[in-house]
Amino acid sequence: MFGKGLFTGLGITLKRMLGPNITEFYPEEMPNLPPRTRSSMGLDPEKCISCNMCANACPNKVITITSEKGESNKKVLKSYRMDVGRCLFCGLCTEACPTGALHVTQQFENAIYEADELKWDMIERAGKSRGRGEQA
Amino acid sequence: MGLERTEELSLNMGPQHPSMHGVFRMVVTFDGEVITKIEPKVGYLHRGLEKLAESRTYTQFIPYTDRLDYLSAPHNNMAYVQTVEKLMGVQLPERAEYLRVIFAELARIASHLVFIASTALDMAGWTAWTYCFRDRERILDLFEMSAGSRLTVNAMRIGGFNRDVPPEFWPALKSFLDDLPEMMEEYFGIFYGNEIVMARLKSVGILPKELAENLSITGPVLRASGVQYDVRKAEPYGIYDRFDFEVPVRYGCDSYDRTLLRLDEIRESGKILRQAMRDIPEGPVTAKVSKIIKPPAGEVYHRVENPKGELGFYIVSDGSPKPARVRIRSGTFINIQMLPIVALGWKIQDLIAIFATLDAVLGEVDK
Amino acid sequence: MGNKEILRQRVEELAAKVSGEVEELSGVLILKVKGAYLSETLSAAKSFPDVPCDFLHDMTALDLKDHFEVVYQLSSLHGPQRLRVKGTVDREHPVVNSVTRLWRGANFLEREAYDMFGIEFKGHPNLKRIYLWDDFEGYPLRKDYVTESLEERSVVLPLKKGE
Amino acid sequence: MNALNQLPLNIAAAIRSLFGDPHSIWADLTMDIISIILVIVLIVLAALILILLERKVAGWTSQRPGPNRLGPHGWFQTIADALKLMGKEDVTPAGADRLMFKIAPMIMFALPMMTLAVIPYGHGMAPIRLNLGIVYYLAISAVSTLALLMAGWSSNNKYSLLGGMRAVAQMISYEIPLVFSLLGVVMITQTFNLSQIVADQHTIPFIVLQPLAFVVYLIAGVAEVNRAPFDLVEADQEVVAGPFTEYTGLRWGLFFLGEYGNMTAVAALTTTMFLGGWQGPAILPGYVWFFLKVGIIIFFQMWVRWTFPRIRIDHLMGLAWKVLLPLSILNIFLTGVGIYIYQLIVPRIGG
Repeated sequence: MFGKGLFTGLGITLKRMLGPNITEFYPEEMPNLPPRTRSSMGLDPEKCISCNMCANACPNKVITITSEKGESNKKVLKSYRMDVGRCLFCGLCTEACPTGALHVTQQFENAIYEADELKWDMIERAGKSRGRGEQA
Repeated sequence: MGLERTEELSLNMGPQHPSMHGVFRMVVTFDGEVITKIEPKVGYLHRGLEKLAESRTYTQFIPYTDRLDYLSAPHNNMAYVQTVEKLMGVQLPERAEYLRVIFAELARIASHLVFIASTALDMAGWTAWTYCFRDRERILDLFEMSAGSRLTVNAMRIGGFNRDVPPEFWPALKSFLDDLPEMMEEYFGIFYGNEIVMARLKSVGILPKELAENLSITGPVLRASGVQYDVRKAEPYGIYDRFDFEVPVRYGCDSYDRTLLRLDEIRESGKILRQAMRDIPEGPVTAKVSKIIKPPAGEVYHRVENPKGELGFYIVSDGSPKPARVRIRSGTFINIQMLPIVALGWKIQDLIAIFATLDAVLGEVDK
Repeated sequence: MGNKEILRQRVEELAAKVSGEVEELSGVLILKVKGAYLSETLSAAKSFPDVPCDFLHDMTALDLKDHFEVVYQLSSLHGPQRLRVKGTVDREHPVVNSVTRLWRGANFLEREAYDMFGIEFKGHPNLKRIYLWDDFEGYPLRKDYVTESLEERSVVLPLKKGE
Repeated sequence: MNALNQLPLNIAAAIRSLFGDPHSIWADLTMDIISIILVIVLIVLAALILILLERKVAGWTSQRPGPNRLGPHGWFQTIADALKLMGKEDVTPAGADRLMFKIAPMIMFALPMMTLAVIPYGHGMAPIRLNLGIVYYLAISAVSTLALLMAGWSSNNKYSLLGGMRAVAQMISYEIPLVFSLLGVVMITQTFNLSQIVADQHTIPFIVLQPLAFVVYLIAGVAEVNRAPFDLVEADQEVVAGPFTEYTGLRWGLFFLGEYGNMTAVAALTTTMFLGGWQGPAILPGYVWFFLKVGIIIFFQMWVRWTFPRIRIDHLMGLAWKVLLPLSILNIFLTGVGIYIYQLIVPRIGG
C-alpha cells in the first residue's frame, strides 16, 4: 500500500528518538583502545640495539638512526628521529624490531600546530611519556 | 511563435561538491535540468601507486594497498598478497586462509554499509546514513582489536598474517552476526522500503546487460544488470570454494536493483562468515617465508571480488626484491565509464543517484 | 575436449595467422604478437567459436627497456577461458590501434596507458591524459622517468607570521 | 487562571491608559509599534529555539545527544552560532546584481513578520485584525518565492540559479492545493477573518470536519517552507545550497531566520485553521495552548525531515498536480455537500 514505507520509516526514527543514545563523550571519557592500536610509535631507548632494521623495513624512509660505537664494541643509540609527516602508521617498523624496543602506543592525540613538530625525536618523547608516568 | 530553444548550461560539479564522493569531478551540460552531456574527470587523488610500488620491496607495498579502496582495505591487502604468493608458490596454513575470508567478508559488509549510507545521504536521508555508520563501527572495532587500525588495516602479510586475532574477537564477531538481520531490517525500513526512494531509483539509470559487458563493468553493478558472475564462484581464490553461498543477481538493470543487490550481498557475506567461524581450525597463521621476499622472475595476474568490482593485480617480477611492474586493475575506475552513457537524458537529481549507486571510491579510481 | 584444449587450439590457429608466439605461464595462455596485428588478434579472440574471450578485463603496458608491451587480459563472463594478449610496440614511435570499437570499456584504460607510457592509440575518441594534468611532461611509468628525490619532495613551506 | 489568560490584554490596557485618551492616535501608534516589536522578538526567539530543536531532533533520531557543549545541554549553541555569523565577512560575489543580492535576504526576513502579524495568539490578541486575514496571509507567503528567485538570479552562480528556478517551479505546483485546502474551512465559517475562524472552533476543531484538507495543507505547507522532503531549492547534494550558496554572515543568517519564521508561520496558520487556535481546556492560558499546538506541528515537520529522503522535482509536481489538487477539490465538493445537507436537515429537526 502506498505510504506504508513512509510510516515504517517514521516509526523507526521515533523508536530511535526515544531510545538511548550511543555517543561516546570523547574529551571527558577517553576511548578504551585495544593494545594493538597503531596510534603512534613509542621507543624504549635502553632496549634499542641500533640495528637499523626498523629504518629498512619502513616503506617511506621515515626513520633515521645515528649510533656510535660504545665500550666493548657495542652500538649505542645516539639519536632516533621519525619524520611522522610521511609516516603511514603501518606498523612494519615495530614488527621488524628484534628486541621490542619500538612499539605501537595508543596515544592518538597527535595534532600539532607547526609542520616542524612532525619530526619526532623519539628519545625525547620516551623521556616525556615516562615523566607522565605512562608505559614507556 | 516557433519552438524556442533553451540555452544549454554547463556546470562544473566537483572536485569540491557535497555529493561527489571525494574528489571526482564532472563537467555536466544541462538543458534546463536535463543532462545532455557528461565529461568525467578523474585524477585529483592520483598518488602514482603503480610507480611507488617499483621503488618499494614486496612487503613494503602492502600498506599502500590499503589506500586503494580505503573502505575495504583487507580486500586490497588480500588481492596483493595473494598475487605475490601465487608468484612465489607459497602454501598458506589453514587458519590463515580462514582468517582472510573472515576479514574480507567483514570488509565487504563494512563497505556495503558505507554504500547504503552514502546513497541515502545523496538523497538527503541523513538518519539512514548515521544508522549504517553506527553498525559499521562495530566491524571497524573488530579490525582495530585484531590488526591495530580501523581504516588502513594493513592486516595481511605475504604468507598469512603477522599475528593471530585476539580471543575477544570471536564473541564480538558472533554478536555482530547475531544482530545483522535486525540491522538489515532497519535499513530496509528506513531506506529501501521508503516510497520516495523507490520512486527516485526504480527504472532510473538503466544499464543493459550487453552494454555492461561491453564496458567491462564488474562487481555488483554487473550483477544488477542480470549477469551472475562473481570471481569467488567463477575462479575461486583462497578457500572460497569451500563455502556455501549464493551469488545474488538482479535483472532490473536500474539504480534500485543496484542498491538492493548490496543488501543481498551483506546477507550472503553473513552466511560465509558464519560458516568460516564454525570451521576455522586452530594452528599457525603464518607460512614459512624468508624474510627478504624475492619471487622468481615471471608474471601473474590475479583478481579478487572487491565489494566495488573486480580488483586485479598484475605483477611482473624480474627476480629482484622489488617488483618490476605492479599493475592495479581497479573496479570502479572502469565502472565509472558507464556514467556518461547511462545518465544522459536524466535530471541532476538522477545523476546524483546514479553516481551514488556506482559506489565509486576515489582512492581506487585515482590509484 | 575440455575448454582449455579448445582454447589452446584456437589460440594456436590464431597465432599462425598473425605470426605470434604462444606460451603458457602459471596456467594462463599468453599470445605474443607484433603491435601492428593487435587489433586483428583481439577481434579474432573476441569471437573465438565456443570459447569467446569477449570480456576485456584489463589493459595495461609494460616497459621492457628496449620496447613496450601492451598487455590485454581477456576473459569471459560465460566460461572459464582466459587469455593474455601481448603486443610489442616500438619504443620510439609507440602507436597501436585502439580497441574502443570492440570494447567501449577500453576508453579509460587506453587513456591511462597513454598517460603513463605515452603509447598512442589510433582511433581513440578522446585520447587525453586522464590522471595527470594536460601539460605534464614525461610519462611516469616509463623506466627512464626520473622522480624527484625525497628531500626535494618533503620541503615544507614555513608558516608565515599572522597566517 | 482568567487573570493569567487576560494578562497580555490587561498590560495593553494599562499601556493605553498612560495616554490621556486611550484611543488617541499616539496610543494606537505606540501599541502598533509594540506589537511589531513583539512579532520580531517572536521570530527571533522562535528561530533561536527551533534551530537548536532541529539539531536536537536530528541528534535524537540518529542516537546522538545533539549539541551539548555550550550551556546546559547545549541550549546556548544557537546564540554562539548567531554571534559567529555576525562576525563573518560580508562577501558579495563578483558580477552579482548588487541591489537584488542585498535586498533578497531582507525580503525573506520581512515576510514571516508580515504573516505572523495577523495570527490571533489568544482571545483578542491578534496584533492586526484583518477581515481578509487568509487572503492576506496567502498573498504574502507566496512572495518568499520571489526572494529566492532574486537571490538565485543575482548571485551570478549557476547552482544558485538552478535553485532559484526550482523554487519557482515548486511554488507553481504546491500553491494551488495549498489555497484550495483552506477553502473548505472558509466555506464552513463564511469568513476570511482568522480571529472569527478560531472563535468558530469553540466546540470542535476543524481537523475533525476537514481531515483531508488538513493533510493536504500539511504536505503543501512543508513544500511551502522548502523543507525536506521537499527541500529541492537548497538541496545541498545537488545544487550545493541553491540560492544561498553565495551568501555569507548575517545575510545568510537572515535567510535562515526567515526560513524558520516561515516555518513558524505555516505551523501557526495550521493551528489557527484546523487545530482550534488558542482554544483549549482552561487549565492553561489560551496563548500557551496556541504555542503548544504550533510546537507539535513543528516537531512533526522536523521528524519528517530527519526521516525521509528528498523527493524528485518532477515527482513533487506530480504529487501536487495529480494527488493534492484533486484531493483538495474533492474536499471542497464534500464540504459543499455537507453544508447543503446540514442546512437541509438541521432547521427541520429544530437544531
